[in-house]
Amino acid sequence: MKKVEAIIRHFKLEDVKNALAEEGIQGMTAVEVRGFGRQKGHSETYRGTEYAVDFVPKVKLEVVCGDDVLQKVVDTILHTAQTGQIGDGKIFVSDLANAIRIRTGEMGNDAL
Amino acid sequence: MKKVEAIIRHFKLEDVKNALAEEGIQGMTAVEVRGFGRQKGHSETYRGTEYAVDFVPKVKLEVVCGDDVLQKVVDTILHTAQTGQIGDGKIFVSDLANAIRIRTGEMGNDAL
Amino acid sequence: MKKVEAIIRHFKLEDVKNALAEEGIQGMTAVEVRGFGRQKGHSETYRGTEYAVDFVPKVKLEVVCGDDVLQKVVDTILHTAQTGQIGDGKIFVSDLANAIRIRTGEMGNDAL
Amino acid sequence: MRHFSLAAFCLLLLAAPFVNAQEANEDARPAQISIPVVTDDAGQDEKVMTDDAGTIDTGDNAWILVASALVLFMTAPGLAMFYGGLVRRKNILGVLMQCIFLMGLMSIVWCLWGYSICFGGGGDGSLVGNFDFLLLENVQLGWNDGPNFTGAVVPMEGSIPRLTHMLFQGMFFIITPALICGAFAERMKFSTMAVFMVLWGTLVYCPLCHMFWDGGLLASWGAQDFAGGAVVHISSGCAALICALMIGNRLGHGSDPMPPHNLTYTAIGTAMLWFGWFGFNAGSALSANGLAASAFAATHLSAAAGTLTWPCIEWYKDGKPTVLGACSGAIAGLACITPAAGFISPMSGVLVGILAATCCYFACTSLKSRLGYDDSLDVFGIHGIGGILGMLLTGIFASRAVQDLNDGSPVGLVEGGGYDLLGIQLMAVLFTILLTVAFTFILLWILERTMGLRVSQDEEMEGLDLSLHGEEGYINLP
Amino acid sequence: MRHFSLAAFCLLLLAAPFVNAQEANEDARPAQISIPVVTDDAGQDEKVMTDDAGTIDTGDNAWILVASALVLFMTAPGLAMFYGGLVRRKNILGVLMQCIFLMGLMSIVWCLWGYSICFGGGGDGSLVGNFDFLLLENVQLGWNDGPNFTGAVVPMEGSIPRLTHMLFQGMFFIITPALICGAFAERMKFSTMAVFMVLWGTLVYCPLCHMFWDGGLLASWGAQDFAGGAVVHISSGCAALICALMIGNRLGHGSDPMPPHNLTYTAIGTAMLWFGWFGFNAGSALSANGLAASAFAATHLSAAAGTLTWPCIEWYKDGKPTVLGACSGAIAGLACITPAAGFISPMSGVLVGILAATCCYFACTSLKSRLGYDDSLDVFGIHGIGGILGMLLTGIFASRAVQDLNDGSPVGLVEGGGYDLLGIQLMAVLFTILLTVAFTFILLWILERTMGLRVSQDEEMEGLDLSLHGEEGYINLP
Amino acid sequence: MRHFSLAAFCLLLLAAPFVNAQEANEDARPAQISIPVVTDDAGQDEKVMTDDAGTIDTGDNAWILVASALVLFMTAPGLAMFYGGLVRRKNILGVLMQCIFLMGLMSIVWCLWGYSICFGGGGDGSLVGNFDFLLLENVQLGWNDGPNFTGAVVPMEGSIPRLTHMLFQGMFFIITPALICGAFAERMKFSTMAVFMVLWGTLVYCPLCHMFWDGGLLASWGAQDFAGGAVVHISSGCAALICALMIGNRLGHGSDPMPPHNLTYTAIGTAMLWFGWFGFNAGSALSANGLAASAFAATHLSAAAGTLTWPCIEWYKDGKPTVLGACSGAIAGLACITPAAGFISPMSGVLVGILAATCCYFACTSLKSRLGYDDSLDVFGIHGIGGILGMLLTGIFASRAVQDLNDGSPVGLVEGGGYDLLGIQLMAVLFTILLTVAFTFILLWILERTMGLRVSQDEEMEGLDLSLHGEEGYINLP
Ligand SMILES: Nc1ncnc2c1ncn2[C@@H]1O[C@H](COP(=O)(O)OP(=O)(O)O)[C@@H](O)[C@H]1O
Ligand SMILES: Nc1ncnc2c1ncn2[C@@H]1O[C@H](COP(=O)(O)OP(=O)(O)O)[C@@H](O)[C@H]1O
Ligand SMILES: Nc1ncnc2c1ncn2[C@@H]1O[C@H](COP(=O)(O)OP(=O)(O)O)[C@@H](O)[C@H]1O
Repeated sequence: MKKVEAIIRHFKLEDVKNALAEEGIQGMTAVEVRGFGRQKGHSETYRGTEYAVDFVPKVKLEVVCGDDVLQKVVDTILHTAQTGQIGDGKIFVSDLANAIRIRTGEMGNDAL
Repeated sequence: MKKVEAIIRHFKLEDVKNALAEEGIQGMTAVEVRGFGRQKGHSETYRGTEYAVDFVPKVKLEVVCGDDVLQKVVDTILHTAQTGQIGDGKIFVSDLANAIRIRTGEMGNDAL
Repeated sequence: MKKVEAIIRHFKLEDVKNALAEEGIQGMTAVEVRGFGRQKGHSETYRGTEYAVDFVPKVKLEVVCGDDVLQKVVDTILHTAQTGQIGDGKIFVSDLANAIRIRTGEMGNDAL
Repeated sequence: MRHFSLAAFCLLLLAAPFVNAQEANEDARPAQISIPVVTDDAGQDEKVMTDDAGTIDTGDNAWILVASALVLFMTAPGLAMFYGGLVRRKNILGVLMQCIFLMGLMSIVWCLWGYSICFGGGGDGSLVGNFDFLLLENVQLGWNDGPNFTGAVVPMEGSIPRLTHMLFQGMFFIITPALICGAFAERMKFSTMAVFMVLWGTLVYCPLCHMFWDGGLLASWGAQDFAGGAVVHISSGCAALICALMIGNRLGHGSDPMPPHNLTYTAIGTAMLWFGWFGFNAGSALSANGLAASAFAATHLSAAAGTLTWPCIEWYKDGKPTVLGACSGAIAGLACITPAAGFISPMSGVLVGILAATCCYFACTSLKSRLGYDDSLDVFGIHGIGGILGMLLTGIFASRAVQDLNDGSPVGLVEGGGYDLLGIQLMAVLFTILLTVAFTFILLWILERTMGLRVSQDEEMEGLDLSLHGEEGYINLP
Repeated sequence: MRHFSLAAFCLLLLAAPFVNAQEANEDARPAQISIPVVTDDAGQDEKVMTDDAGTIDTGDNAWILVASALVLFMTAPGLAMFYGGLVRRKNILGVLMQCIFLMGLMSIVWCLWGYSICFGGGGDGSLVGNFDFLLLENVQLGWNDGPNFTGAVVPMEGSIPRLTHMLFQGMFFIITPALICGAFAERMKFSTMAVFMVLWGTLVYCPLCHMFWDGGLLASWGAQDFAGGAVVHISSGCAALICALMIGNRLGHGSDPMPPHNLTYTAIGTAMLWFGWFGFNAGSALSANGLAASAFAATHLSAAAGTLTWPCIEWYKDGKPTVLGACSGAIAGLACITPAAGFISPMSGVLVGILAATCCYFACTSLKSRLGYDDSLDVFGIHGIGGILGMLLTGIFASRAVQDLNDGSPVGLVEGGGYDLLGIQLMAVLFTILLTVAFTFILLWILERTMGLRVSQDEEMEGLDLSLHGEEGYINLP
Repeated sequence: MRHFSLAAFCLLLLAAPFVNAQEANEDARPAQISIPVVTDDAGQDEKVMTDDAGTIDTGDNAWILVASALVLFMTAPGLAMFYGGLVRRKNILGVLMQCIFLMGLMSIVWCLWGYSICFGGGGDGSLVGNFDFLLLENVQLGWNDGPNFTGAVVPMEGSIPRLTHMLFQGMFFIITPALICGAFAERMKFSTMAVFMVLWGTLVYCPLCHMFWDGGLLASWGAQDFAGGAVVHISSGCAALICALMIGNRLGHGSDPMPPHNLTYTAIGTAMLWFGWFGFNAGSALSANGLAASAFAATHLSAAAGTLTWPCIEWYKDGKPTVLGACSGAIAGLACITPAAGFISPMSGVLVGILAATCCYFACTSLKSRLGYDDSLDVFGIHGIGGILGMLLTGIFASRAVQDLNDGSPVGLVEGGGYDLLGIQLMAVLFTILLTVAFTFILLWILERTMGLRVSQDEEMEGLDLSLHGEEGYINLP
């Protein structure tokens, strides 16, 4: 099993979610994050004091999936979340030892 | 060492935390997340425009623990967070290479 | 590739970010979290009803980096985020299978 | 489907004037003549346009109109923010909806029959008013086609149009039920709440209001309630207690933490209530005279003293003065001075505020936790206790300098007027409590068995915002 | 650089009085003598200090000053919170900025030329006022060095100083443009918005205001608009519709969810609007008389009825009454009663509120979604429709008891006055719509080709807060 | 334990009237007779009830009561939201608490001794008032048992009860200290703040107030301060500067970002301040006359001009007009017009607003960053500079048409009155600055050595909400 963590632009969340759902992904979890990267933040000025906001708001989408669908998931995110502009975000993939559905206690792929 | 990530219902957080603490777990980290899954969201209507909220608020609890107590941690969460209704959430377990306590620089299990 | 997750104090975020940036780290992601640990929370009293807040606000900083710079990243965080008081937080290191830059599709270390 | 009972009820309610309003207009003409205080209904040529300049004191009218607006301002945004900040985030809209919906509902009830039952007159010692003012008949401007005078007539109440009086009093009819909402916050069924408030307003508020303020029973005893210590605060506070007891505690009460989700709202709401309360209390002079100024000052000083006292007690006992303490103290001081504002001197208001904050502090902390009921936002602890205390302190501090109730003899206990007034006030308090408790209990008992008082467990868990109203308070999506 | 056009324009605007103000002061002296209503300009010794106690009715003046403050309160915080809560978080400051900046901008326009074009007089049937009041000449207090009288003179408007009248009416000149902002929320260029509003205010608002309220064309037809059903609500509502059509839908409209980011603000804003509306409508009596009380009551009851009706329709249709529904109903009721408040009796206000909420409900839900335009915050659906309905209902419910428009004969359709008034009202409505639509279209057409109406896609996506103002609304860093 | 000093102090303060209030009531009787303006104290039969209708102008009284409420509204919610939005989230309750607690504390000080020291009279050129009004003696309604008249007497101040005057002025006594809180936001010890404010109010505010407004020293020079440019704004602004310098910068000032945590609050607060400022300035006419209207208009136009100017400067310099800029400009315009409102014509108010926003802009940006002090919320930059500028502009723009200060001769520089007034104003400004700086410095010097000014580093880091008050502003748990 794999955990895919995709840091994407806010306004892409709905699109990505829908695309993944269409691909048969039944669950995912989103978190509000702030990202620092090549995409520069902005600077705000409050009564003359400039304040550089290096972190820009992003969403991190976590999808746990079987190894078989990993490629599909990554491709789907890649396509849907891309705008081609700096700041589109990253996809991080890592191994997962186990997944359990709390409701039923099911384990592994069944839990997803 | 293992990292246990449990996506649970909001109102279960206190219970789970207390149960884990009773089991001797001394630290954990909670994040507000929004989950998409079998548990359907709801639809809100604002002046006739319906707006489907597919993401439901959840809490993700992250507990890093030694391999020895993993089972206990998982079981505790499983029992305490369960309501038997769709949407109880998931537990994801993954390997952790290392843990360091910033205050002291201690590593591994000592850091927890 | 490694994923470094550092749970640190809020007011250390800017320092840590700057220190990491100086070390050549080009990206990172921050999340607001609430931590439970040795550092006790506080209790608030609302009209006589005491309410123990066991979770204290923290920031989780996620940095994905190549294996070569891991040590540098960990050390930097360790030094910058340390105050020596209980509650400085933890650094968790785990393996990452892959990283992809959404904008370009680049993989692995190139994606960072 | 299952809320249909109320939906139907509401529509019915709304439809009523559709049928009657024109009748009212028709009927109004002959009836108007019998109004004792019409403006210039003699000594004028026929076909004169409304000219009320002679009798309306524009200063008084301006003041009471403003005061009416201020009292409405108390319910929302004032109380709405005050209460809204105290609940959990998932129930914030539930609270706001109760306040705003009640602003609509109670106003309609008021113009249909409420004002008449309260202020219709009825003679010395009567229990309710008569029906002279149903549908605002004899209240709204009328047209007179009589032999002596043809033209518009403005029914008067003292130096202000009766319409102004109706408006001002109508705002009290909104905030009193809204106050009760604090007791069953986060768990009450919305439909039942609406029906309960219509009935409670009619059966509890209106009689009390009449008995105190329209020459009814309690007035004939000599009981004094300047701006609603009994009519508004004791009644809502006691009703709240009964509500809390009958609807039961919130799920997780006592075990789960339920801290206020937004104390900034509570603090802002407090300031707005304080601001609006000037209309409430000083407006109750029904004139922009010296009495209004005195009531205004007493109100302000009592609030100020309360604001200091509560957090100082906390400071002494727990080591930290809290914002919620300061806010609670202010409201306690304001509730407590309400019945007294126009009878006692401003400096006595300082004492009232200190006593109010002290008593309410202990009611909200020791008493409540000992008894274990879940009066969620402390309506009883603050308004009930504050109102009772204020009614009694009126008997103690009342001064003939402010209102000469005794033909020049001393009035309150302190200035040497003896225990008379205090005794009457005590009786009036007991009467108010009894009446309120009895009717509230009966109403809730019936409603529990018919509509049900409480939302389902799932709905309560999900929060009223989503389960009852299908909306969220804060949506931080981009 | 590309905003320079407006920057320059604004600075110019601001510089104008610098040049002219002193002239005005100079010129004012001789001109002042010709003002018909100066205070005590005869029968006094020379060198008398301003003594206006004889003519100013302090009660009226107090009331209208308060009403002016209340109407300003409607724009911000009222409307600012109401609208601000409805947009997405990234645009909240954009909304607040529009409201607050317009408070500045329109006030300056008003004192420079707006008031004069509106209320400068101009004779029966005129289209705009003349320039007697430019730069507040003959409005501000003046100094008279004439042969009969030396001293300060207070230009009067009835029983209040003309300054008070100018202030009160000036607040309407702020909120009307601010209302339009709801149509193009989340995507309008700020500089264009500012220029558009100055032009729109001058070319649409001022003539309409003059024609209805300063003895102009529509007044000479006999059209009645008590507090701005046409002047404020139809004009802003129709302008909003044209704006929404010409600027186009928001990116993602129809596909992306765009729920209100903070309904608590919307609810609080609604209550504040309700509160302020008392100044708006009851203040329009320009006196603290019985008419003011009647307008106040009609306003309150219409709002109340609207607050009940809209959520009850939702309840019946969708199963849940919503907070936004209650708020929308209140605003619909308030907008609709605006033209009628001082002509119909309060009980008729209940009916007006019910009809308003019903019609606006369908306009905002069925109609809008069918036609597909993105009037983002439903300015047309609520203010446009509400205003039109209210103007017509005035013809139906107007009662001689409230204002005796017909020398003692019945006025509105219901009390037997026939279709006359209704017909005139219909004509006036059509005239208002036509004029507004035409001018708004022309202005936007020109501005689109010169300054551009809309921010870039990137800016819209980033949100106006950051892209236009370089700030964020909520920063939750520690 | 370590806060015990204040706790004790506060309780003592609160206990004081307990002991004295009754005495006051007793003493009041004989003293009351000597009040020059008692109502109808002759020509009436014995045992007459309070009848003040003859002398109180209800319109004036209504207006000043409303104005009092408005000025309180300025402190909270107005200033509380304005300031609260500007701090970091962890200190929001600290700000709200200061405002609300001061509403309590200063009001009590005011009724005990403040009003007397300010307005007790004392003869031409006096520095403080005498003690005639201690504990509101001769201010509250009194009872007269004299030979000619038995009944209640209403001490008067012009056409309004002295109680109304006391209330109105008392609200200024609250907001002035509250303004200072912006300077030491996010780091001041709460107990020290409370003690400091009591002392500062007594030793700085009261004498200044007396010297300007109760025929004291500065009044005898001929210095003019209509509504508090010096008394309120220069005093608070300069005190703020000293506070900022003596308490030192916030931890991380200059290095860590400290953006406003909630600009929506700041914007809403601004609008509320604007609204309340009408009471502040126009209420200072102490009557609902033409002067009130003129002051109201000048206030509004100055605020409007400031609202435009500040963001336009930003637009020109930095490319983006900001919301905080518009808000700051509005407040600068309002602070600056305060001393001038009742002396200059409304059109001059436009110029005042432009100049105010321009000067304050540079004070808050260039000046402050160059000097490096941490006047956290720019109290000096806006209120100090604005107040000084306004006092001087009064000397320039004052017009006899508004207030005929010179028996019919021109007054201000512009209308040809020469440099006289300007010179006096300058002297008064210097005097105010000196007095304020000296006393503020001494007080803080002492308090630093006794109670300590600043919270500990840990407390500051944790935020005042938790460390001082044990509460959080926003709790978003379910
Ligand atoms: N090394 C990293 N570790 C964790 N998150 C990262 C890392 N690099 C980038 N990110 C996240 O990805 C986001 C986009 O990265 P950025 O460099 O701005 O653009 P791009 O991916 O298009 O080059 C950042 O805002 C940050 O949240
Ligand atoms: N594949 C997944 N990856 C990440 N998170 C998931 C995944 N599936 C479910 N979740 C999380 O678990 C929560 C509960 O899942 P859901 O399918 O609604 O109920 P259940 O676990 O009872 O079947 C979701 O809201 C989501 O946050
Ligand atoms: N086992 C754990 N798993 C996940 N997070 C943890 C764990 N232990 C501690 N943390 C996080 O680290 C933070 C600091 O830990 P704490 O025990 O308070 O201090 P210290 O690290 O100095 O001993 C906690 O608030 C929590 O967020």
